[in-house]
Amino acid sequence: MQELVATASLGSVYLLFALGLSAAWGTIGILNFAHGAIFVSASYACYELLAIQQLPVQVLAVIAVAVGALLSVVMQVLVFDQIRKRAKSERAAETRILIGGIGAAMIPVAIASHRTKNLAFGLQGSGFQASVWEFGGVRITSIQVVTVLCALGAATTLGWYLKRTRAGLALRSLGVDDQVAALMGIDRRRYAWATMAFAGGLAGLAGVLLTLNLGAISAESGDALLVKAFACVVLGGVGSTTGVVVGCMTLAASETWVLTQTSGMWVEAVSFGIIFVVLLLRPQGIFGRQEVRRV
Amino acid sequence: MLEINDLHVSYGHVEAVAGVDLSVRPGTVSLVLGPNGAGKSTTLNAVAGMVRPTSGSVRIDGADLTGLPAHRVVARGIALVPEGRRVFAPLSIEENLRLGGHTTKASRAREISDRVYEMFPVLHDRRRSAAGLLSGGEQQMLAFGRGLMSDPAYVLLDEPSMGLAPAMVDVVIEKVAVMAEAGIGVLMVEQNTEAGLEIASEVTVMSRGSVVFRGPSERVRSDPSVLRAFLGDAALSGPDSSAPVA
Amino acid sequence: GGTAAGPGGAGPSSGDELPETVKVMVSVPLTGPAAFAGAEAEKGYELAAAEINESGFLGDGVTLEIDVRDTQASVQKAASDVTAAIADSEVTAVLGSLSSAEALAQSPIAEKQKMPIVYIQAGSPGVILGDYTYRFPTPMSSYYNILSEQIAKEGWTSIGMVYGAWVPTLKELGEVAIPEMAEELGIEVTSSVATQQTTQDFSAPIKQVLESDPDVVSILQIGPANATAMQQLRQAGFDGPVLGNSSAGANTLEPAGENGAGMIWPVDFAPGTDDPASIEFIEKYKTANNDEEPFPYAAEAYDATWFVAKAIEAAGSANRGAVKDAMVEMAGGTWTGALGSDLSFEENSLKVNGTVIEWDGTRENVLYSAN
Amino acid sequence: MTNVLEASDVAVHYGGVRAVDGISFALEEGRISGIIGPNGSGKSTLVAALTRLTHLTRGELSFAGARYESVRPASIASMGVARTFQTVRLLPDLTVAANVQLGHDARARRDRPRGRGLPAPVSQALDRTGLAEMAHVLPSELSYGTQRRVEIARAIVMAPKLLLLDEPTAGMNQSERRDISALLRQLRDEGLTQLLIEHDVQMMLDTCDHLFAMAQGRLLTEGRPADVVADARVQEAYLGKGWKAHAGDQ
Amino acid sequence: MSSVYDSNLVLIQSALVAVLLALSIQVPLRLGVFSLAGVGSYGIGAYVSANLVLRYELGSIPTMALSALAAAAVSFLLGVVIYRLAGLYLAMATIAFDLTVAVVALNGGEWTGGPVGLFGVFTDLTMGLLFAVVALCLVAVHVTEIGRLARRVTTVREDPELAASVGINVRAYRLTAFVVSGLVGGLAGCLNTLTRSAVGLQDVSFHLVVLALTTVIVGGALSWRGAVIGSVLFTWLPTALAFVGDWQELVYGAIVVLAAIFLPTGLYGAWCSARRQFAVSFVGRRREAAVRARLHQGNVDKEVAAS
Ligand SMILES: Nc1ncnc2c1ncn2[C@@H]1O[C@H](COP(=O)(O)OP(=O)(O)OP(=O)(O)O)[C@@H](O)[C@H]1O
Ligand SMILES: Nc1ncnc2c1ncn2[C@@H]1O[C@H](COP(=O)(O)OP(=O)(O)OP(=O)(O)O)[C@@H](O)[C@H]1O
Ligand SMILES: CC(C)C[C@H](N)C(=O)O
Ligand SMILES: [Mg+2]
Ligand SMILES: [Mg+2]
Repeated sequence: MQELVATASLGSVYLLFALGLSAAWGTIGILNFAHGAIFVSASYACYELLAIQQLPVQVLAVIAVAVGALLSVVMQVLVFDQIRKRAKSERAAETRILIGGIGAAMIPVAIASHRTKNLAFGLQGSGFQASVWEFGGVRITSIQVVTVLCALGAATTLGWYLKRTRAGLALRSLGVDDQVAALMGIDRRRYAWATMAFAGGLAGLAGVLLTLNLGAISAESGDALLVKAFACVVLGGVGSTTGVVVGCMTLAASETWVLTQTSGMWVEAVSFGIIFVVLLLRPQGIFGRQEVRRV
Repeated sequence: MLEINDLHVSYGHVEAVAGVDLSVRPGTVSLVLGPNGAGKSTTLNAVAGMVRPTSGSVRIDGADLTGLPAHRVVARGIALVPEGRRVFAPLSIEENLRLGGHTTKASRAREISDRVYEMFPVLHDRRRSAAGLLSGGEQQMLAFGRGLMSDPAYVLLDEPSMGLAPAMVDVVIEKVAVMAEAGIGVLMVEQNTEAGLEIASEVTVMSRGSVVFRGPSERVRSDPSVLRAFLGDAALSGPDSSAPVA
Repeated sequence: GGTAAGPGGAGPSSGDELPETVKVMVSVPLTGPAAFAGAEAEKGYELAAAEINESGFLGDGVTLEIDVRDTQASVQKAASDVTAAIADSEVTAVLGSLSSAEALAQSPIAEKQKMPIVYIQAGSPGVILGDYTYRFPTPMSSYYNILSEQIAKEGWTSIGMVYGAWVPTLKELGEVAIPEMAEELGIEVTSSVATQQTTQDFSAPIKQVLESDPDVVSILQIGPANATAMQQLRQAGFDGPVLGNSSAGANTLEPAGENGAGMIWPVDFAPGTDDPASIEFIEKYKTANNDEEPFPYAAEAYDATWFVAKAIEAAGSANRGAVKDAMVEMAGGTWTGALGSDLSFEENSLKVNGTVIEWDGTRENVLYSAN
Repeated sequence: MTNVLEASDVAVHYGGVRAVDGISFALEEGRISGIIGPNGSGKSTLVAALTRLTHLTRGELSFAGARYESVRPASIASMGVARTFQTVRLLPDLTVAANVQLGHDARARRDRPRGRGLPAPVSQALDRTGLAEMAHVLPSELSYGTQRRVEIARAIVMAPKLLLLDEPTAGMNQSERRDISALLRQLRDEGLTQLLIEHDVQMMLDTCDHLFAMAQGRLLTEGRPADVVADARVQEAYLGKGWKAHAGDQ
Repeated sequence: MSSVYDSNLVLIQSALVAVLLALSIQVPLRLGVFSLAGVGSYGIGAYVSANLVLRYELGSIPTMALSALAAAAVSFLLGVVIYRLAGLYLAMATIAFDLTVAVVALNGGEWTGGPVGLFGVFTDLTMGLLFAVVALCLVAVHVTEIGRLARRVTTVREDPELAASVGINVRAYRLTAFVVSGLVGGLAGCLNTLTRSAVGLQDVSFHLVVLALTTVIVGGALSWRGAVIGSVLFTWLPTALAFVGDWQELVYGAIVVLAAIFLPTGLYGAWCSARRQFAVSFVGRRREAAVRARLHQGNVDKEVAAS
């Protein structure tokens, strides 16, 4: 039972983070490796703000979302748009976007680690103290509950939006062929910015929630999460919201299981082994669509 | 009226279109002919905002659209059916059509898509399958249908009959005629000259990036040698003379 | 020339007199994850150098020049610093990195090319290779068992562990030092869970450990993970005592607030000590640094610098070989410095007595010192 | 006359879609055979099956008397089969000459005869397709119709025993098509067996020695081109009124 | 001169090792195989070589040969298993492979030394041999970048089906990519161990994946020259940036971003196009103009005229 709570809360943290990553990748084709940096920066901005002014967590969450969205859009405008503009083909742009993201990530992380001297930082300045509830021996904190609700809410909204709305369809078409999408009257830029803002906002929210959940994070915390989120998205199948949810929960469940059942030495091996096996059985991820290709 | 004045387009230091004038009146079909590499597609792409012209102007009823990005050109009522189909391969046929109607009111879009399905029943049968799996000709039908979805005032067709079986060519040509009757201005590049001439009211021949002949289509239909006369030297050069094929 | 492991520079030639400047290179991380420790250490190196020069310790008109280089948290850079020092014929000795990974890269080069090198912290076995390699102090595992006193006093009989197996020092504690200590005390290790570098959420391992119902929990992590694990441990309902490690120091636990209170760990140096030599260092440090209290890294660096200076003075030469000989001699005797009085060496590492401290949620308090 | 290629009861199904649904036919040596058929009737899929680029749901294939339905696609080229694709497939970073040379590579291990010139078969193929002047240009700089010529050149330079052409002249005008048609006939006279897919019926009549008509994955009829085109079922399924009008003119 | 060489010796060694590591990513990339397994091979080579030297006291040459072969064998098996994957899915699977190697390294007991690693790996490796081995690898890769083989490699990358139709056994090429990547990556790991005389967890980590990929992309993905340029750049950059102190990560990041934006084909690609530009504007403009003029000439629609 307690394992279930642990899985749900860990999976939801992965999910909040991975959803943004997946939304930008599965639609406008931007696999943003600076997503982790945005996540850390949003939380770090809140930390700096708390040094000046005491603020309640709700306000902090809003600020983090705004900071994340802003940073993400700035990266889109200054980095990814520029790469796209100059790249010869979509494929050529793909790896450069990856590298551009890696480079861009170093900048805010360098600032944050300089200012924090690489020490852990938290949001205890907000005076927030998570309540702990106990139901028949199972302990849940209020932050865990909020995280799970936010993650599931965001996933449901995103899934519905992409599948059912006109804008969602437009977004998916941009990922396929943005030139022809423009011929359909779709403004690539506006959609790209909106998507990146959404992705960054989620990363910001994840940043605050995770910091509250863990008590402290450091400037480097984004990196580990990035690899895992990337794994979750691939596991579930790029472009599928259901896939991301399943991917995150699968990874979280396997990690929790290994950690609670064994001495923990082989956690990574087990979780990466699972990814490996799933990809062997389904090369396009659990819910991914097979590439459309005919001869 | 769609007017193209003294249009120039360059790729690097190659001038693909060098001073083209064209105009399309609503309700008529204007046909553009010319050999491979004449700059026909480039002209259409420049009008649609896919490439930026280096100079010249594109206007609708006097309003300037030169150099607008493609999505804004669509908003002004111009649709391009691009060369080589370019359907959204992983998306379903239905979704491809819905995307065509991105700027159209939902009810109107449904009306048009019903007509497209009627015109090409095979699309209706396969409407949930991915567009990329269709045969070449089926994709061409889809691209054509998708172009209609934006309910345009002017439509630019780049070789709409390419890869279509003769019976389907008839359907498409007929549809173009119907569109023109309904008041849409059509600018069409077509290699199937006979089919194109049947419905066109004006013919333009391009070669090496410029217009070498322009005239009403009756004149060409009644006296094909007119075309040859206007093509002049160009008729004698090309791969045929320098590199004997046969 | 020679093999790919590096050039064989001779260093300052042996003579009867010291040159006007004796050069020593410092190569520690000033950026990256261990930067906080590097920055503290730098203060120690500089304090010692200033003192040595002001007091004319090396003789009239002889100055000790320290050339501080940042390893940039890169193993390659750390190794390349040492090679550069070896190639520079004016460098007499190197004050090596405090991170095990970097030190492991530096040691073989220094040992092979005969460059005396003195580390602080770096707690891996392969760091000390021979007569050219020294360390202040011995790894944490060698004095961790001073916690026995507290355990015995409180009468705790069982312990559960969550340790970061990817850090050499912590793995050694979790797999060797603590189990040995437990056996000696006759207490039971109820559960032991390893975590990885990428583990950020400790609720699952904590849950597993708490299920085995230990009296005391040991949280052995690096940096922010200490704060996280403490918070999650408390939220999981454990309010008993917690054994930690010295990298929970330097205010790392602050973000955990109240939840961090109650963690105890041994250090090689703490400001609350009653050792006169240490107190003397603390006073000097405070004077030089706006009344701030020193962290252990500064004390270690201070002693390492003095160790080099004393060896040079004893050798009466800046020649690397001569300095090494002096160091061998010194490592056979006792040492008095910031880390304490009359300490001895064990395999070229300074043995410390250790002090047990407790974090009360806002600051570190000394519980007791071993002797 | 011997048959270069024989197919018996070939079927390719994709889930519920029966793209090719049981076709048996033979390609006679030294002839140009043609396939006509409505869009989606399975022509390209058949070519994909013949070149092993798609799986066979059932059926047997043999080339020069040897069965080959389970060899890997790469062996097809060494058997002596070359093809063009319905959609242009050129390598964007290679010049036209290099794209053509790719076909030459399939049969020759040495690629630079003397100096830095092109191997003779490559220049010859470029000449025959009218690309000689454009040898050192990148495909992206060519118009669509010209790109198709590169496809043809790449296939003929492989000096195949059998050439499969899937709408090689789509995007070309009539006179350009006539040139290609003449080229194909010349190649036939040199002994090259071909299978041609085109929707231009006049061109098919002018070019092919034998015609197959397909509909819905099956063979409707086959025979002399004029007879096939005159077949009522073919008229119904494929040609439509446009052709009848045109045929009337003739 | 010699003192500059001596004091930069470690950097030179690192650059040489980095070149091989970069090649182990670049070679598959050139074949359209987005495999990052080179880093795992690097780890395997690093640990295998340490064991060969410490336990069996082999000399540098047999150590190099055996550890490269060991890595290649593992890489080949990996290739056989994950051959079906494409694009970033393949990238993820190979990252999973790399991190699994890392877990094994952490838990390998005395074979890997756990988190401490292995040290004291001294051999008779000389700088001359090091240079020779790297040069040999570069020559071997160079052969795949000229003429027929280059075209075939490009085709496998750009269009596997087209490749099959011109007689290329795509599967064999791709599996070869895994083997070569394993060989070169394993060799890189081995040389790293032998030059540094120690191996630890940092020798197989996600950070290394990022570094190798960045090196290849910024240097230029399509030629070994790109790998060389990138390796030299990224080996020297930290030292060159020492003067910005704390801000070097920031400057480093900015440089990577600028390279990603402004050098779409990497540094080597930029150099090539600059050279081409030069050739076009000063030498070949007239010739080019002639070609362009021909391009515009098409034949005329004689059919229309005749019908
Ligand atoms: N992206 C490009 N870069 C460089 N040159 C180009 C590019 N696109 C087209 N061209 C050149 O511009 C000229 C005009 O090409 P365009 O595609 O407009 O011809 P077209 O008349 O449509 O020919 P086709 O009938 O073959 O489609 C050609 O010479 C072509 O080589
Ligand atoms: N991979 C696939 N999955 C599903 N259906 C497919 C696939 N490939 C082809 N089809 C379908 O099989 C049918 C035959 O396609 P094919 O491309 O062979 O037709 P074709 O005769 O070449 O048509 P065209 O003249 O339009 O090129 C089409 O309806 C097509 O949609
Ligand atoms: C700074 C410390 C965390 C270094 C650690 N003691 C080590 O051996 O690497
Ligand atoms: Mg065109
Ligand atoms: Mg077809």
